Amino acid sequence: MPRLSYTKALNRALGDELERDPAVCVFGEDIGAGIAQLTLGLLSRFGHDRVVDTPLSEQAFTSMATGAALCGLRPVIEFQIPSLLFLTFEQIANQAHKMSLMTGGQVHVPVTYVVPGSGSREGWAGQHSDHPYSLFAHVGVKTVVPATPSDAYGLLVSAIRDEDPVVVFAPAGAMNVRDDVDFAALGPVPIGQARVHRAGDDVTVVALGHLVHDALAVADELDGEISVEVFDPRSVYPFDWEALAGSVGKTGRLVVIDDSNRSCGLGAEVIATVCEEMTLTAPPKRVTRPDGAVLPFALELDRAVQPGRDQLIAAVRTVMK
Amino acid sequence: MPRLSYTKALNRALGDELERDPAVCVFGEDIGAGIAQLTLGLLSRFGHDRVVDTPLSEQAFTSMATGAALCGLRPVIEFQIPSLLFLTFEQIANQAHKMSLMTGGQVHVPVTYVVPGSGSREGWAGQHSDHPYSLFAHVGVKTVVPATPSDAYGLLVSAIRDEDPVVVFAPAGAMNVRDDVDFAALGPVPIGQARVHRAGDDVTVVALGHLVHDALAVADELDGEISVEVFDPRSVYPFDWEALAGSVGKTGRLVVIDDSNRSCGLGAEVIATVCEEMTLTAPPKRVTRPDGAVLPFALELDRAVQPGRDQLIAAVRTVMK
Amino acid sequence: MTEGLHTPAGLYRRMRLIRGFEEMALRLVKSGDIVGGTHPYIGEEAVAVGVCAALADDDLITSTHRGHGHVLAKGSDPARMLAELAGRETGLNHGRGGSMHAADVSVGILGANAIVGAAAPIAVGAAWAARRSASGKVVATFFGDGGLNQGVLLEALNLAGLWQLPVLFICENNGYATTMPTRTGVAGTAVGRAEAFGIPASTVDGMDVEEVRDAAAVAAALARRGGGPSLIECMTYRFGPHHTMEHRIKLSYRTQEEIDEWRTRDPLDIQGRRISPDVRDQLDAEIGELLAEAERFALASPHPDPAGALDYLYASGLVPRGGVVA
Amino acid sequence: MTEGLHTPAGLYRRMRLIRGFEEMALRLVKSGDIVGGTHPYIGEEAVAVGVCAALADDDLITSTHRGHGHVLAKGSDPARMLAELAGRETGLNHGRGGSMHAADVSVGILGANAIVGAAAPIAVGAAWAARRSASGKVVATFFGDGGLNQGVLLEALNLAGLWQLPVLFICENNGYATTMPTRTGVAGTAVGRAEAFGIPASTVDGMDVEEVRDAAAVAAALARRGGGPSLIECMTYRFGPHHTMEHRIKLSYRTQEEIDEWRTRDPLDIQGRRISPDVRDQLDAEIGELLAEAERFALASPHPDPAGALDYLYASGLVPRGGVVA
Ligand SMILES: Cc1ncc(C[n+]2csc(CCOP(=O)(O)OP(=O)(O)O)c2C)c(N)n1
Ligand SMILES: Cc1ncc(C[n+]2csc(CCOP(=O)(O)OP(=O)(O)O)c2C)c(N)n1
Ligand SMILES: [Mg+2]
Ligand SMILES: [Mg+2]
Repeated sequence: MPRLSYTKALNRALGDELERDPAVCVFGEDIGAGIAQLTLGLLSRFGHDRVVDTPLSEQAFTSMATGAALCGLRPVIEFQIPSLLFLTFEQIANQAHKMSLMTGGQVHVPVTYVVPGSGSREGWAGQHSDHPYSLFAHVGVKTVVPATPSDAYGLLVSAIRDEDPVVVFAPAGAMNVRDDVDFAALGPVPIGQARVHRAGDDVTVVALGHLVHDALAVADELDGEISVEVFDPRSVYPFDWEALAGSVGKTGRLVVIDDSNRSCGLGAEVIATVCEEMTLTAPPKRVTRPDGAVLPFALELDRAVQPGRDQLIAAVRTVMK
Repeated sequence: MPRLSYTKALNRALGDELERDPAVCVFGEDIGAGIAQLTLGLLSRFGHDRVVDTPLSEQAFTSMATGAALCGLRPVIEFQIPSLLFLTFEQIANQAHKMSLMTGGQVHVPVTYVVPGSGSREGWAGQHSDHPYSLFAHVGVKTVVPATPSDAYGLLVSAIRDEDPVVVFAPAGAMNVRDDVDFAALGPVPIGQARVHRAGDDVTVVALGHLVHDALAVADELDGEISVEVFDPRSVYPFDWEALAGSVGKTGRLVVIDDSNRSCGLGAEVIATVCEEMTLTAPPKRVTRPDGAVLPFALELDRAVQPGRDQLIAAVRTVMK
Repeated sequence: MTEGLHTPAGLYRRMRLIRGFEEMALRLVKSGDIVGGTHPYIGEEAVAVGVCAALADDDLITSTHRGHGHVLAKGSDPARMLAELAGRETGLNHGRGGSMHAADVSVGILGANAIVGAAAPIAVGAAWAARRSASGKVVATFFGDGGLNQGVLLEALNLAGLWQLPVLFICENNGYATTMPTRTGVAGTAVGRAEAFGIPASTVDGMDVEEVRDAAAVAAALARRGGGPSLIECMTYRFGPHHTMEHRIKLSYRTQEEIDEWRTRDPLDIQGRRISPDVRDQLDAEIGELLAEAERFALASPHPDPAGALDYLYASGLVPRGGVVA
Repeated sequence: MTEGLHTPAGLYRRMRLIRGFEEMALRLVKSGDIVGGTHPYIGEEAVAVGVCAALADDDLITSTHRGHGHVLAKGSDPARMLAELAGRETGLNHGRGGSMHAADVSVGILGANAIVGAAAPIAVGAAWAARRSASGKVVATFFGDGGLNQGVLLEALNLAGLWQLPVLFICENNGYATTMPTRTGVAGTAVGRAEAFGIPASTVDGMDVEEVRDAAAVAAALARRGGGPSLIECMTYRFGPHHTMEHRIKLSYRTQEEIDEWRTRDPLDIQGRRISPDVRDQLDAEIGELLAEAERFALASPHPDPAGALDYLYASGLVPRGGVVA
């Protein structure tokens, strides 16, 4: 089977959707040149009416996408860096997200926001290393964080076809992942549907994005000693609680590894919901970024702040005690 | 003892700090006129150099406060509506919050952001009814939500004196609260220190801001049947985990009532931390706004989306089963 | 041209409708039938009506926190509009929007925005879509003098200027952003700002509906033939408070003389003088009846069912988890 | 006037320092000693040095993602600057900031900002504080042509214009925002934008350090005597890539001819011609040694201890919870 990289998968998904639906268009900085690779080759294929290089006015072009969506288009926005989601939080959380309810259903806003290279890029420091997906889960904007090339393809396609705003985080740490892929089988992956990458009996490890690969490595490492189920929600919001109940119902133990800041992050939500509604045989554990984390520049500091395999192993061992 | 209203307490705290420290200054819209009451009378007392009416440029004046803070001032910003925190999320979360670490401690940013009238104001609809304190807990900006006049006084004073950025939410639902107050005893309330409003043995109810008063009413109502401890963290971040451990260690049961959206809100964090680190004798419960909530305009809908007493009573009864 | 706004009498009638509607709303705020208050448009009617008179029925607008005038000028049903303000299921937004968000997409209103300046880039996006589909539609976006200081609005001017999009930026300069006089908030001028982005701009008497209409017609024609955006600054005045809650606190940001002075230039009188007294009386009576009927309709309409509080939250039909999970 | 920038030779020397530093940084990016890459300032040296030459030592600046030139021009120690880029504990920011945030508050640099346009309002706030304390300080804020399109920067122009604050808005127009030519991103002009906010503005040859300095001196004098802000658009060019990672993908947003053309106007040569060849050689040699020493210092410096990863996060000393709580 051919190998497909995560980056190419996103590029292919976007190209396929532009091809399929003339309402799809793309806004972003330097997307004509395709410097983030997401849009490579798309300007020459689809032209300036579909692939629009924007000035550095993220707030205006984010709401511009909303306006275009109100008129029947399905815009996709590329943000060069994750913290541009802070800059445009008003436009996404307070405008695009709220319009359907506030108008009593008169309009909807099918816009997709993609961040190729979310989380740490190693050495990009405090303002370029955020992973703010939990913020969108909190305000209730649909949010996906694919871990593999086929999920990247499928979730981007679903995001574009969705009638509501959707944020797609493509973690920098996953963008070099390659997979054997049957191109004919590539297709939409439903938003809100989890994926169990590896079945296990002893403990459920919830992991997202690039951390899925760390969780899989840890599961391998612990193989024989502890049987780890690697549960990838794929969507942060809506979350596939039903599937998680199935997994936790089997294992009775839970560890979440989450590249958010600790307080009020996805890890908190997963543990809270499980503890309210499901039954565990041992206290759960989170492995996250610290509270209030700002990623320091120096590599050893940058890494020290991110959740990692050793911490995950320790957490899994603790819940197994 | 004299009665002090919540609003007057905030106004008094700000006046006292302006009086005490010439570095304190205030920026905001219509603050000369004092239309939000927070700044009533302060312009005439302190002049245009200390109380600055700003144009509708929230992003610029928020970072302007950062710049002034870097030069030794201690600016206070008033935001007329809670969703202006979305608009200025970049300036607070990505600029003010990060500067100290990013400069390796060369600077600090003692700015206070106050929202008089956070949460629902009843009938102000989707874009004026947010209660986004959990967002700031997630990014790690210090955040307080006082419930009473003396706490409003004391927490605003502490926020202004703090060396870091602090967001102060003054819930619309608490601003009419009045208290008997010994003016001489008014003083700073440490950020990060909880307050037990009512001791109890059976269940800890964590409540914040205006919901403290609902929790107290519920505790009254259940008196004789169930002994409810009303635990008010006062600060969302940093959270007083030690005090909570004391309370939960006694009661063994936990309900959180939280005016945030459910997913990744304060309620989730409280439950997650308790379940990881403390011991409960029954599964905990949250009473929150729904996932992704946007407050609809009509009063019966607005109220239906907010956490309330009946739900709290039901939750307390459930954890007591 | 928006239906009903072809004649001097038609212009007068629509302004009278807005005036009467706003007075009725004030009354219903006092009686408690409208919760949360309103930002009255009284005094500024010529702006909304003048601009909409220059638009075609299928042209688009975006509105503001002070939006009732825009919504009625563009042709929404006053009865459903009032039902919206009263939070009824029959309201334009099924009671979900209220005063600051009442909008009627079916007549080309792409929402009313409670965040100052926020609608401008939405209008730019709609204009981009219109240009792309060669629909010939133009988009008018209303905002106040205070909105001139919002970064996103200035960014929107740049995009519209750069791409020559069919947008009419309508600045309702009523002299104040709440309590702040325009001159203490705006360095330079509205016109100068637009021109800095390559956008032709002019200032008109916002109390004269025909003058507003004529300027808007020129701008709309320019936009429609691909000539790009314009900005029109309409000098106007709100006769009443910023918001109905303003009286709760003693404010002295403007003098009684100033208010009286502007009241001598009431847009209804300016236009009223252009039609015969008989016609004027007849129109006033007509509007009176129409509004009485609107009030009956609105107040007799059912309140929404709390069980549907989160209806319309997700267009895809996603049902959010409730705030309590049993 | 910033120390060392009083003479033609001083100006040349500082530009040579920046050039040499940037070339060294490129080498260290290749070698892996600098992680994350840099935004080279090569070609734009005259802007930073010219502006800082017009500032007093205790005047303030804010810097950008392409900030090395500003930081060195204002007088930071190149050795500690390089140590910062190499992520060492001896760095200006103790290795916490890196290329995009390296700053030295002790010489008046209020941070380098990785978010385009974000520093402008910070500078305005510093200028407000300076005016309030009657310190006589002025604040220069650097930004690119791309920054002209950020709403917050436009808002900052309004505040500075309105309140007549002592700010120098220095627009480094290097023709591109990454791959976007200025003319396709900016409707109107930089100068026109400033003027729209009542701010006097001019365009200067950003390759000629003395021309930049003279314009900045006029602006600084105006600001210092209470005459308010100015904007100076410096026409310049980056000889290298937007970022050192640019080569990873084939880009063709500018032609080799254009680059060659601008290289004939190398700011070092323009200023170099104003001093004797002997002096120039001597300065070049001096800088070479100084940079070699800086490199030795930086690369011999210790890496930060991972245990201190969250040091400095809270000035109050709050210790955040870790990512794993045992
Ligand atoms: C971005 C933003 N800032 C502040 C507010 C609060 N607010 C509502 S209306 C208003 C004044 C608006 O003035 P202007 O734009 O001139 O419109 P006008 O009310 O005069 O019609 C303010 C400050 C808001 N809704 N949005
Ligand atoms: C607000 C924002 N948008 C996008 C980026 C990503 N980015 C970094 S530099 C840059 C181009 C900046 O162009 P300009 O302002 O002209 O400065 P130059 O790089 O040319 O010096 C972009 C798009 C950013 N850092 N901040
Ligand atoms: Mg106004
Ligand atoms: Mg540039």
